[in-house]
Amino acid sequence: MDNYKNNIDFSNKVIEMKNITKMFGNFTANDTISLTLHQGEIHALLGENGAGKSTLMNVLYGLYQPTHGEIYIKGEHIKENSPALAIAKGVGMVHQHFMLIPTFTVTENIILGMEPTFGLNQVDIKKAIKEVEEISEKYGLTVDPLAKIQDISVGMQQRVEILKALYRGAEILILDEPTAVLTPQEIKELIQIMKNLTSQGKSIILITHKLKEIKESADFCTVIRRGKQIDTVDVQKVTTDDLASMMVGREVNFVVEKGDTTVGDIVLKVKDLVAADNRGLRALNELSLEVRAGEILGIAGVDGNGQSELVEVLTGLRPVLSGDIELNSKSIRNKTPKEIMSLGISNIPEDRQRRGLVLDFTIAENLILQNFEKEPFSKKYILNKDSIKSFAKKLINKFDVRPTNEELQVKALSGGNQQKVIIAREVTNDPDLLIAAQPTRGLDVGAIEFVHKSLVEQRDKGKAVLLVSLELDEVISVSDRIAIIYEGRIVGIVDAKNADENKLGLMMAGGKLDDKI
Amino acid sequence: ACGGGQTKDQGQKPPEEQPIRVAMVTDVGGVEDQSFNQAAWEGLQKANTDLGIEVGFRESNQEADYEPNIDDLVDAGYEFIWGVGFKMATAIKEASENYPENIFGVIDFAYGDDTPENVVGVVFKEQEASYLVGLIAGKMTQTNKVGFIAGMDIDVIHRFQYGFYAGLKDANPDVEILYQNANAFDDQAAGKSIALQMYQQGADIIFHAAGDTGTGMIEAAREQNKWAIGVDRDQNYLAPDNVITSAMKGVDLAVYEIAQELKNGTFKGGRTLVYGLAEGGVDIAPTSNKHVPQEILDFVEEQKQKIISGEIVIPANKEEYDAR
Amino acid sequence: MLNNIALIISITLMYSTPLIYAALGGVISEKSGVVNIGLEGMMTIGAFAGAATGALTGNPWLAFLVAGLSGGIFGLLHAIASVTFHANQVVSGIAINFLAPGLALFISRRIFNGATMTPLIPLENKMPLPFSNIFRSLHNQGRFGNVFARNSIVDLIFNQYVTVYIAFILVAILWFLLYKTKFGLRIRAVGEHPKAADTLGVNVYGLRYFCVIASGVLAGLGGASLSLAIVSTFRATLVSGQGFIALAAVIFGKWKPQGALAACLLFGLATGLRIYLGGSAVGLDVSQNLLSMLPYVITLVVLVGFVGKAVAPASVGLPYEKSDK
Amino acid sequence: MTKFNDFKARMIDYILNENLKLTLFSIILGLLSGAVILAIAGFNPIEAYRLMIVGMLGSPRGIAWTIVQSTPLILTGLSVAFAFRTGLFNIGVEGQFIIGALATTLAGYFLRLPAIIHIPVALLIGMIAAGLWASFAGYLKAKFGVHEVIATIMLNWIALYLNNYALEFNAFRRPSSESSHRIQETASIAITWLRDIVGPAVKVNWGIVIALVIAIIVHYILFNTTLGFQLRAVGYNRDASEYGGINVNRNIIVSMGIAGMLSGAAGAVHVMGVSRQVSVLAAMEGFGFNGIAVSLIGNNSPIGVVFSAILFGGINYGGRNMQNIGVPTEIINIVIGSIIFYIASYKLLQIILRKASRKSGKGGNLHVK
Ligand SMILES: Nc1ncnc2c1ncn2[C@@H]1O[C@H](COP(=O)(O)OP(=O)(O)OP(=O)(O)O)[C@@H](O)[C@H]1O
Ligand SMILES: Nc1ncnc2c1ncn2[C@@H]1O[C@H](COP(=O)(O)OP(=O)(O)OP(=O)(O)O)[C@@H](O)[C@H]1O
Ligand SMILES: [Mg+2]
Ligand SMILES: [Mg+2]
Repeated sequence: MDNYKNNIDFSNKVIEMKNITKMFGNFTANDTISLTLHQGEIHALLGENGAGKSTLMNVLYGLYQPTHGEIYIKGEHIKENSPALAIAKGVGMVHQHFMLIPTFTVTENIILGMEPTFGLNQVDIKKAIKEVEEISEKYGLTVDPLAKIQDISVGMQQRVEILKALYRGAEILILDEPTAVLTPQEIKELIQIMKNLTSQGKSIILITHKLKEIKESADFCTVIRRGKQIDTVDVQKVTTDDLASMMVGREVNFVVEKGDTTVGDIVLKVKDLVAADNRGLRALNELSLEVRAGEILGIAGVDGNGQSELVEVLTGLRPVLSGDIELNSKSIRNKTPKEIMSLGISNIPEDRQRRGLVLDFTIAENLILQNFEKEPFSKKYILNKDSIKSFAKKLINKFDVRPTNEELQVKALSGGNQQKVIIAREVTNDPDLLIAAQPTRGLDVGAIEFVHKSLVEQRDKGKAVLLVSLELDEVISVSDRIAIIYEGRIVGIVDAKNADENKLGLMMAGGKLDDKI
Repeated sequence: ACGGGQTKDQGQKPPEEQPIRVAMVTDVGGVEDQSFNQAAWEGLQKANTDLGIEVGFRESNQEADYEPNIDDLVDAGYEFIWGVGFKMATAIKEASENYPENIFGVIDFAYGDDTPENVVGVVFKEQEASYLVGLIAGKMTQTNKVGFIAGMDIDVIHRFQYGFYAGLKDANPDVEILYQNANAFDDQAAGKSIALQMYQQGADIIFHAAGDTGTGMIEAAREQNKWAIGVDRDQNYLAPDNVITSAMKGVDLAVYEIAQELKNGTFKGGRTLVYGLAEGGVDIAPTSNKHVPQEILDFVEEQKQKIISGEIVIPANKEEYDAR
Repeated sequence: MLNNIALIISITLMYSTPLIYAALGGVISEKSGVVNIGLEGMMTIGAFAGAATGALTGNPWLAFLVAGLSGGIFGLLHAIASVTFHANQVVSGIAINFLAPGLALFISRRIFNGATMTPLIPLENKMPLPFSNIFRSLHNQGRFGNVFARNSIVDLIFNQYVTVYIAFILVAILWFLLYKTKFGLRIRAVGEHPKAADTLGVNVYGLRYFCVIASGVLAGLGGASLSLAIVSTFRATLVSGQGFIALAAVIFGKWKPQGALAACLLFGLATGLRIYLGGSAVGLDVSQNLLSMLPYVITLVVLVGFVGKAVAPASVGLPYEKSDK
Repeated sequence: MTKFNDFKARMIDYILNENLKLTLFSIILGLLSGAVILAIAGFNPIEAYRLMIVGMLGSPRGIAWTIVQSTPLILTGLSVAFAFRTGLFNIGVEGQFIIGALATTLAGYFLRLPAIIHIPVALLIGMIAAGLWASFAGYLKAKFGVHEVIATIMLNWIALYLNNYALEFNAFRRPSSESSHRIQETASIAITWLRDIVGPAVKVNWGIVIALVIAIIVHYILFNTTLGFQLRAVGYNRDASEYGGINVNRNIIVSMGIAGMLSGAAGAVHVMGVSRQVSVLAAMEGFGFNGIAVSLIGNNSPIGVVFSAILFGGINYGGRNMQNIGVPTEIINIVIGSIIFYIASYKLLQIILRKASRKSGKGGNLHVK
């Protein structure tokens, strides 16, 4: 009963969901799931992509009506639930896909729907700012109230989401995958914030795929698989391995299996690269690095230090201001994406829905997105549907994309399967250099395992791999060498075998290491 | 027929003459457009009431409707079909070739020597009516500036324009003419703007040959309390205090007269009917006496007689006008 | 020269006014995320309803009101289709462009004995010229010389129909509404990210209904500003394309009331210039057809040269479906 | 042969598909709404509709006219649909039609060629001129970010005045008329022998064949070629296409160009088959705006466009017969507007249909997209 991480008041059940079933048409997304949350508790919700976690929380928040089952908030039976009602009852939700308006300021986003006003219904922006500052101080959630959402980091955006809930007086917070897009530093801060909140009497439901975080912060964990509740466990009494196998239904291998590698010639050579970001500010500041055949070079860094811009420059989407990029000793500076691709660079983009996929296209069409002009997919401008189809079938099979119907639009796939489609396509291009940007963001452990295996496979085939990730764990376990990026510059390169999380963290934060390893 | 409960009296009647059937195809704007199409329709309706002729119409919403409309009317059994407006000239000519049994008429167009045997063209000497309103404007202007607004730079409008100019100059050689082509028959705002500009530049009377665009001009006259001259019909009703006269075109008359000929069996195709002052096909509006002093009207009447007698010939285009 | 400029300004105002109303309608609708390509039809029905009511009752304000209402009814129709039934908003707008003018003419024929033109409204029953009397009395006082005389510069520029002033006031009101009030904040939120707004308990459908209906009302008023002020009658050709120009002005003005105002004024000015240059007094020997292109060419040139890329409200055109009901 | 089977399969797909049911239902509801208005106005709706249907289907003449009237609408509808498919709203069909008609008339009148060359040359010149005209709007969008809706609206009017300007030249304008010279006989696509059957005045022409062939080509381009693949990709997701190495800006220009060519073909076919000349335009003729409606009724699919153009042309043509009992022509637009309105509100129809099918116990699966 004791030793919980948070001060739980077991006598006070703030949320009770009883036998919730939610059906979409004939599909059961939640199948008689029950969940109890006590005051002061952090309750984790774990499950693979598409297991039904978000759905369950959307039901709680009133976005969906349950098909069967009952919801009690603070003991009160909620019948016709709606976001407005849930908010009124003290439930706040931070959605998996941020619900922020990019062109609005932090304050505007927070107060929307509960604006302080004066006179002719005018928004009392001064008062609003003051209130925002007050709450952000109270819970240690520092933000710039006047910044526009589109100009701030995801970590900041996350805080804004939490502030939104708190501003509405939320007692019960639902956080749907809040850490998926955060840096390790930010994750630490967030966990601290959550603990602050529970110590002030708030209760939290946390959805995450990261078992480490569950172990670090949660008291209880409910595991869902394919819509069914597998178990609710006391986090202290289980290991991460237990959680993982409960969730997937089999053993999961967390260690990235990779043997030694024989490093070959330099494939990518970047020298003194300078490029600007969207606002015209210098994002890459004379950045230099090399990637060799047969190695995975990981880029570690805090979000916003030029990672995205680096990938965009390398793939031809962003102009080079000065410096040079060489692929196999030939300059690819300011070539078009198409030319670069044909010279042997493939890319798993950071934002898969925006950049990686045409969501309205079928799986088959997405698989040939870059190669439709080549034989056998087309000949003299005419598509060869048969070969496109058989190609798709082959890849779907090889990469275990589910469902297996190649005529299905990719928007109907889960995130993990969408990512598989991209990886299948990019790897099949047989590039000399594979760039993977945040390749496992938002994926469940099973899918992550698959992605990591694919990257190592490429390396073992003698390809050069550039991995850009905000997950330090991932960078350390997958890479052979790690380059630390800080303010648009590589500030250090370490061998992954000798990498030390603390030292890397220090360098990522701009600190200097006396001795380069 | 009243004797002995005869039931078959219809059969014993002399076979009644089939009524003559005449129809028209309107241009864009429909049959009640307060203008050209309506005038033609009024002529037909009069033929219906006075002469017992069966009448009908088809409205066009765009040029592509002309031909199917004519075709429909032929199909519906109308023997005489009018195309109202010169834009229908091509369609009418073709129809006359396709349907030699039917008779066709077109308003505002002369095929000249090419007129098919089953076609009659009707044109008006707009220049003559315009000349008369030009005389009135020339006499009545106090600023010696008079405006003319054209709907487009085309032949029909030139007849209005140069007839008007000739009248103006004959009545008042000092008069200065402001001219603007609105390049639209349906832009009332343009008509109003142009008129405002002309009034502001000192014109006190404006004449238009610009369809709906002219309605905007008359609006300007009302607002500025200046004088305006209407076209085609008596437009005084649009601004009783401001429209001093109108250059009228008797489309209804032409349509009615042809109907009469049909009824009497005197109709002959293959010709162009020209309606001028002499034929009573054009004139100034009957309401002109509301604003125009009697002595000017008398003068106009005098000139009118000279035109009718052929003593004066009115220019119908720039060449003829320049040659005066 | 000054007089010419004043005249051009007055023509500019005249041409711009109906466009401003309709463009404001476009702005408010699109700000809330609903494309309104039916502006043309809504202007037409407004122009007709205004002119018909004006002719029948002689009361211009009542006519103006009825015009707004009739536009609003079609706004409501558009809202029902595009908000409640998740219609493709372009399709629904196109439907309105068929329905509204059709109904206008149809009703006109029913109530005016078959005429497709409404009876002319007497001058005194048109929308008022609010400053006309002031100017006249100032002029009559004689102390101001001819400054206030009819067709003087001051008169040309400032002695406008009340519809012109209302248009400008509406720009300010809409700006205030959208950018200063909580209502406006919510409208913009709904247009940018309806789901985010929904999760905060903002009534997405309600706001969209309000905005689309308001859009119809504004477009209807714009039509009436044509048929009750610029002229005093309705004809089928009265609106002819101005709804589409207004739509262009919405985009041109970057979906902002003040931007739309500027775009409409620019278009009006270009038209004013065209009229001015086309007069025989200027003596420009250019084809009228080339001159008539001027407003459209100027618009394109300005867009290319000075305006740059416009960013629409992020969710404009997308029906918002609550995932579940 | 497989190609044909593929096409046949798609046809069957289309006919059996949910959208078609909804479209048909919309048409019925649209007609019912029109009937209500007719009844309110004191006309007998059944008689009015009987006249309409007899007008369009009651005789070879009516059918022929319906087809003649539908032909340009197929092409303008395709133009709108094509642009829509590639993510662009081509509201400039009207202007592109004008340019196509003008260019074809110029080519049809000034060139002296044997028919077998003259016809394709005149058609192509019309298509290319309009294609270039439209791709200018694409260029403005690609290069300067000018929204295609504004650009094409402005270009519509510029096209109209350009047409009128061309008619200022004496070499082109037929004396004492508001029209150009007629195109040479060698550029005409009239089918004169058919007129003996359908009536001498019906402008039957090969345009319908051209339009159908073009519809098939458009379908083929969109779904079977690399060009179509790129265009659709750009239409759906510009960023991903760019990432995938597709030149987005070039595709915008190409897409507008092709859409323009389709509108241009409409103008060309209209000139070569029906009008044989261009005239001074006082206002927009409406081929383009009707094309938007046709495209939308046809669900932006080439096959759908063909059917909806015929429906639209039929209602437009047959509807005028209602004038026989005094029904004003506006009713036609009201009916068409209602049909489009119901098509837009497919959700409403779904609800009604679902209720109906539940009642009848069928419980059909009614998911659209
Ligand atoms: N609105 C919807 N309509 C139909 N099916 C839905 C809908 N939303 C979710 N689903 C289905 O419900 C299942 C559960 O989805 P949910 O978003 O709850 O998964 P999740 O556990 O949150 O996954 P992830 O870890 O990827 O966030 C999915 O397989 C999906 O297909
Ligand atoms: N309206 C819907 N109909 C059918 N499936 C849906 C619908 N909305 C969402 N889904 C499916 O629900 C699943 C979960 O949706 P969600 O938006 O949570 O994405 P996700 O799987 O979590 O992806 P990611 O990993 O990118 O976050 C996906 O498979 C998605 O395709
Ligand atoms: Mg989820
Ligand atoms: Mg997810």
